[in-house]
Amino acid sequence: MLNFTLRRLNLLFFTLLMLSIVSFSLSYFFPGNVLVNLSGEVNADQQRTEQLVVLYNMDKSIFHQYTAYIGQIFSGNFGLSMSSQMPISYELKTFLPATIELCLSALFIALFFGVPLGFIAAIFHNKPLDKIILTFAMVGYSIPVFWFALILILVFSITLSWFPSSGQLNLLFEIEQVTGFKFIDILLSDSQYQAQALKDAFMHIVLPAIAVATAPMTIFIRLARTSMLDVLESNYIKAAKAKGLSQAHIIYHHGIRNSLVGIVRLIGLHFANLVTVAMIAEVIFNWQGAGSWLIESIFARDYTAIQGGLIALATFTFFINILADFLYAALNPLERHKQHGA
Amino acid sequence: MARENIYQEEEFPSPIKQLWYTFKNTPVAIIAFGCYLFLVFFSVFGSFITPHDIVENNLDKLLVPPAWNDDGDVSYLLGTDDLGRDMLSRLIHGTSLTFGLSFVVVFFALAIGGIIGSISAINRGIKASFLNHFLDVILSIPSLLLAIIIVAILGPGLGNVLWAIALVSIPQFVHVTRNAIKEEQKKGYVLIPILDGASETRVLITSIYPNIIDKVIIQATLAQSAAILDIAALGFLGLGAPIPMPEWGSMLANSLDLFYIAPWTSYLPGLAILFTVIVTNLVGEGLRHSLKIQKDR
Amino acid sequence: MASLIEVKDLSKKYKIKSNWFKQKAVTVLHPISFKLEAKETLAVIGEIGSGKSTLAKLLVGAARPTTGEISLNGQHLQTGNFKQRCQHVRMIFQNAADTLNPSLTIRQQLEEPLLLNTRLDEEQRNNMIRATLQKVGLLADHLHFYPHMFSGGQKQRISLARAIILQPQLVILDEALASLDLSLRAQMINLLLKLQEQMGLAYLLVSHDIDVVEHFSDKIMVLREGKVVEYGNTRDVLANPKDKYTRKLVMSQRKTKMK
Amino acid sequence: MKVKADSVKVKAINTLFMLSLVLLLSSCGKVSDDSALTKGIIYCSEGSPSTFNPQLATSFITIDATSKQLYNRLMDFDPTNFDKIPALARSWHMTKNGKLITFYLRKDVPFHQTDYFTPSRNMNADDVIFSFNRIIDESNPFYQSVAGRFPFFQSIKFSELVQDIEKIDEYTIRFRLAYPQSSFLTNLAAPFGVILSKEYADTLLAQGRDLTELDSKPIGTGPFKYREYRSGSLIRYVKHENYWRFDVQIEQLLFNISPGNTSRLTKLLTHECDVIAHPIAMQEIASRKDLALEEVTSFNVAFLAFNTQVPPFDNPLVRKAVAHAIDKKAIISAVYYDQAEVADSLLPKASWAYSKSSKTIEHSLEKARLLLADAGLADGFTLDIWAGPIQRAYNPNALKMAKLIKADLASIGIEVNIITFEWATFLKKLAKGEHQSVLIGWSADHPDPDNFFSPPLSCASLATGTNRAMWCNEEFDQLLKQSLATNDTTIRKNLYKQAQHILDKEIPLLPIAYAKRAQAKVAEIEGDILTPFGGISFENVNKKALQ
Repeated sequence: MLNFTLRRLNLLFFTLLMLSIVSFSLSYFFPGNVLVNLSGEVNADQQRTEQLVVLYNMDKSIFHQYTAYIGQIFSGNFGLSMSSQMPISYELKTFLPATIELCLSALFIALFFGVPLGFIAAIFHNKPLDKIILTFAMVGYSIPVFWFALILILVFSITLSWFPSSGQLNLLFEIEQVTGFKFIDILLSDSQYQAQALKDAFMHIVLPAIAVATAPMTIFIRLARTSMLDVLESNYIKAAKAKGLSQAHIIYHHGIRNSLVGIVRLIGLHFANLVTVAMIAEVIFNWQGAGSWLIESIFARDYTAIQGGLIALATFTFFINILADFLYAALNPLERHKQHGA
Repeated sequence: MARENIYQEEEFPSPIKQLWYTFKNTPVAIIAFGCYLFLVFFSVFGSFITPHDIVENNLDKLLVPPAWNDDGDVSYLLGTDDLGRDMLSRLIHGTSLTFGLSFVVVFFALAIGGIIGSISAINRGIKASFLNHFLDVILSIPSLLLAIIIVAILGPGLGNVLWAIALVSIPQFVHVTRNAIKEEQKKGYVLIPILDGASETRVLITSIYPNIIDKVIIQATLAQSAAILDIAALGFLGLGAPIPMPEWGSMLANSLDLFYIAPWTSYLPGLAILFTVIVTNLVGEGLRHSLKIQKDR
Repeated sequence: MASLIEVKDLSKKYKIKSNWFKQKAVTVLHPISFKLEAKETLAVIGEIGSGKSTLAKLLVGAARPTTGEISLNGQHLQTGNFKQRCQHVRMIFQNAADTLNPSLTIRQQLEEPLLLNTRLDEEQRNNMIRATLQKVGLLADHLHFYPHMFSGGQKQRISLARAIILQPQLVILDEALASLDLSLRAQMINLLLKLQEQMGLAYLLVSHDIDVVEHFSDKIMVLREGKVVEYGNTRDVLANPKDKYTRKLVMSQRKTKMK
Repeated sequence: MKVKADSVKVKAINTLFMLSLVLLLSSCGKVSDDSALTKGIIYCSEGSPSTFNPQLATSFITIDATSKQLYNRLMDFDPTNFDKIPALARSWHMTKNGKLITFYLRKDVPFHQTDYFTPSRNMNADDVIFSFNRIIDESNPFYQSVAGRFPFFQSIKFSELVQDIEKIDEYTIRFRLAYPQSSFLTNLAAPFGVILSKEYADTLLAQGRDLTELDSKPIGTGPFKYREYRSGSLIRYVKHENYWRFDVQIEQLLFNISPGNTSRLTKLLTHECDVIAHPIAMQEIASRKDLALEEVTSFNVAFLAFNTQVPPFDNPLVRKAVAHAIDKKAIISAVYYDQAEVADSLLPKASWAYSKSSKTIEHSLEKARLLLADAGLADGFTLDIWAGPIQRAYNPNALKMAKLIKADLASIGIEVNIITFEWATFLKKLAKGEHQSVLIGWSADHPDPDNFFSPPLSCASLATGTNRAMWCNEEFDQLLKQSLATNDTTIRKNLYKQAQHILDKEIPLLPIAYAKRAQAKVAEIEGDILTPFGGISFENVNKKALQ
């Protein structure tokens, strides 16, 4: 286990190193003054500029500049947003939790519906039900999320009036932002309308989460189906059948358990995909998250925000990746000894 | 030696051809493939066969609904947009942008990614392990995010979007090519041409490539469907094709204001994207399916 | 006159990484020397891990020797120079199906060594390929076939065709007959003997099948843990195995046969 | 053991599933049933304010968000005849020569009490004097805290005009002007002339707080007080309990910042917004029973401004040629969906100074070609048109308008590049004069005709950065000044007619359309929100409970 952990940490370290190099060099790639791109301080006067030069080692070699940059990042200073002149770390603190909240809800939906559907498809292999589920998966996988989101709004918000079309909570509920996670904030607040607010927040997350969950869900359907098929065709299941165990029993006690282990590993891989979809969905659902914030920053040519957003989102996806790996290793002891890296 | 007479058929199908035969016998796949060719045709000749001009404003025909609607006009089969431009013509023309360009993008990504993948498969050691980590990192960043970042550096515009998406798809091809080559290298037949005195490059080209082309093509269809979605998404976000171009994603974005007055201006480009991506995915799916059948034999 | 093949002090060690810092060297083949003349067949027998496959690989050039040298007609064979060696030394592998490229036609696979090692034009190459196919008992029609359309025995013949197409002097058969059933094996042996007669080939036969060895080879070399334990004329050695190990080998084979 | 664990897991999953199902089913009612939500109004605005003090504002977004919600002015405009009516001033008096103006203030006007300021007294003369002194007195710390940037007051040369402001007694003040100006009172009644709290300013100074808090954490006398602002997302105001006019009906006023036209409309359709700014798809809204449209004659004009300082538009012939080539009628139908009228003058028809321009520029491609040939550009040329990315009161879709103009100009051989930037960048670059031509417009701050001429075209406005044509004409400026010097409307009307003649000849900008301003709201909202000047006011608005 130690070796496995070391290998993962090594990969994490390497990733963060690469990311920081990329993000640092972006300051040079972006048009304009490097120092401004790094610090985001557009209106710095002479004195402040001199301070910044010292802070970012701008008078020294590139390597020193890089180490200074890393130092700043680790001390939580991502510079100021060029457009709002607020610290990027503050904006991330405000917006990232909303994205995480949305992504995790979507992941939950994707797994909660995707995996059982995949299992059902596998159990009814090559029967009409299987075909229907597969068709659904194909369409879901191919649908452009921005269009799908519009259709969801048209149907469920406008025509049926079931769910609201935008935002995270009716703004008239005055909930103080503590963690940034709406549900937690509501629970922490002393609002007299706590229960209503909770319900309202739930109503708000439904449509965006479905929009984000659809594409990953179809992937999970296929993964679950394949791994269940593999399990059902494997020798020990055949042996179990020979022992006279019932089909239901086999699926329940061997199939599901063993295919779940395989799926856990792939969650990490597909999470990046989910985050991407979430970015676009955030724009359409006016979700005040890191994705829509990042896209706005691009329109505003807010380079510091782009850098910060890149680091935050990539670290987040990678963190989930590694988490899924550990979970997998915990579930499947064999994996710990296998060689990684390929 | 009378047995040899069994082989009296005129044709001697290569594995690729066999793949095609299996593919041909899967109805869904072959229909999708037909549609795919149809799209290819539109992307090449689309600009010649459009019934109306795609940029010219026609102020007498603003927001004409599709022909099946009571107020529709048969000469504008799918209606017109808010500047009186024929939707059908714009959609057909847009094929060459959204679909055609994804094709080009994937081609370049495949070529470059294939070369890098091949080189890294031949060179073992530090370089390869560096590449490994590098790929892991790149693949962990959402591709659209990466494309958006690249567009942020290069500035918005269709050309930059294409570069960005090509760059983003390269790692997948590096990954697939390299893994496929490494897998093939473990097989016995690779040693033979080396003993014949063939160079490593020659072995790669004449012996290994024919065996991995199917995997690469399947990856290409996957990459293409992703590229279509990415081009459209960036167009939708206003980072891609400039205003008058009938790129489907930006058409959809531009027609959002008309969503309630002229819904067809939004749902038609969306349907076009959906259709194209489904077709591409079905072709890829068909190939994968055929390959699996072939392997199982 | 020099012998066709002369092997001197050939040996092979592998370095094995036991962990990050230490390295262990494992000797798979201790220095051996022998000679082989044209039209002669040398059988190498031994248990798994005795070094017989390593010897074959060293001879054909697929592995680098740690020490020693190989000369052909008195001429030194450089390691790594495949072009020089492959014109004279060829090899047929145990699993023929595995060594044929599934995506290329027979013609393409037979043409490869010609393209690489001769200056024949296309017609000459075609004639050569046809002639070779005929030599191994296949038809010219088979030129455009793909490997998956052949039976195991036919695949072995194709491998043989590929081995002899450059008209080599030594062909190494690495367990080449093991995967065939009895009648096919007999056919193949007859074919090999015929070709030896026609083309003056020398064979190095790596095998564990005493019957084949007895029937086929002129000389025999018995390997055990990388060392030569017995070397001599096949008949002599088999009739009167001196070494315990050889005796055991012979006996175990015979026993299974008698059952 | 494992089997047991499994069944526990399965049970847990089942329970979760049931729970979420119940939640899902139970929560399918409309959100607006909740009591917390009936006493608040959500207004979906098109953008973020740049400040919370209209004195510093240039954009209507800021005016909409602040002026009538947080503050009061000395006077207001009557919504029907646009006359000045009392507000914080009970009455006023102007001497015959027009140089001395006395205001008699109300005594019962309390300021906002918030968690960052508690007022100890009601509004008095000191507050009024402070509010205007900060604009004219360069030594005032609150002049320095914003670097003297008061765009509206600069464009009307307020600091040159006002010699001093005298405190007669606690509730009486007197302005002394350097020269008479007919639009002075109107300017004070415009949304920029808000009254701040001097006590708050003194507190800031005394406590050594950041002086810009005066403008970012506002204290006013208006019907609502500031609670919270999240940049780019929302503004939260709550009811001012002691509002001097009457008891405000709504508890909370929320500005939900939603720049997308479609997203605003969507939120209206789903009742997530009670009121939206600049609605699109009017027919759809009008056809729905649960929604209502409110329209008001709006004093605005959309125009194409030529940068007269750089080629090719330094040549009046080219400007005229382009003016002839543009089909305004087509624009009215395609861009405004007929919610506008063709403009032939900078002044809207509703203004008393409007007189039909003698030489309207008709749509004629031939004339355009001839003029181009005269200018020596018969072979055509390439041209940049800038178009803003967001919807404005005078122009719902500048990009679309640019596309139409592009097509028009292509037929006389001019190739057009449409250029757009994010709105803040756009304005910054415009002020620097980097454009060749730009599609923009003007919404009036007050009904005086001067407001249509001085800010967009006077030489003074070149310096303040609102002159998009970069045009300065001595004769024209003189006419404007003469008109301001008199109170006689007949003379003024005549002077403006002459000014309009100069514009017809020179065409520094081409008026295109007078847009109607509309607001869409859900049917439960009672009371008028739109005001003809200074945007919107929620003072008189109430939300009916659902039946």
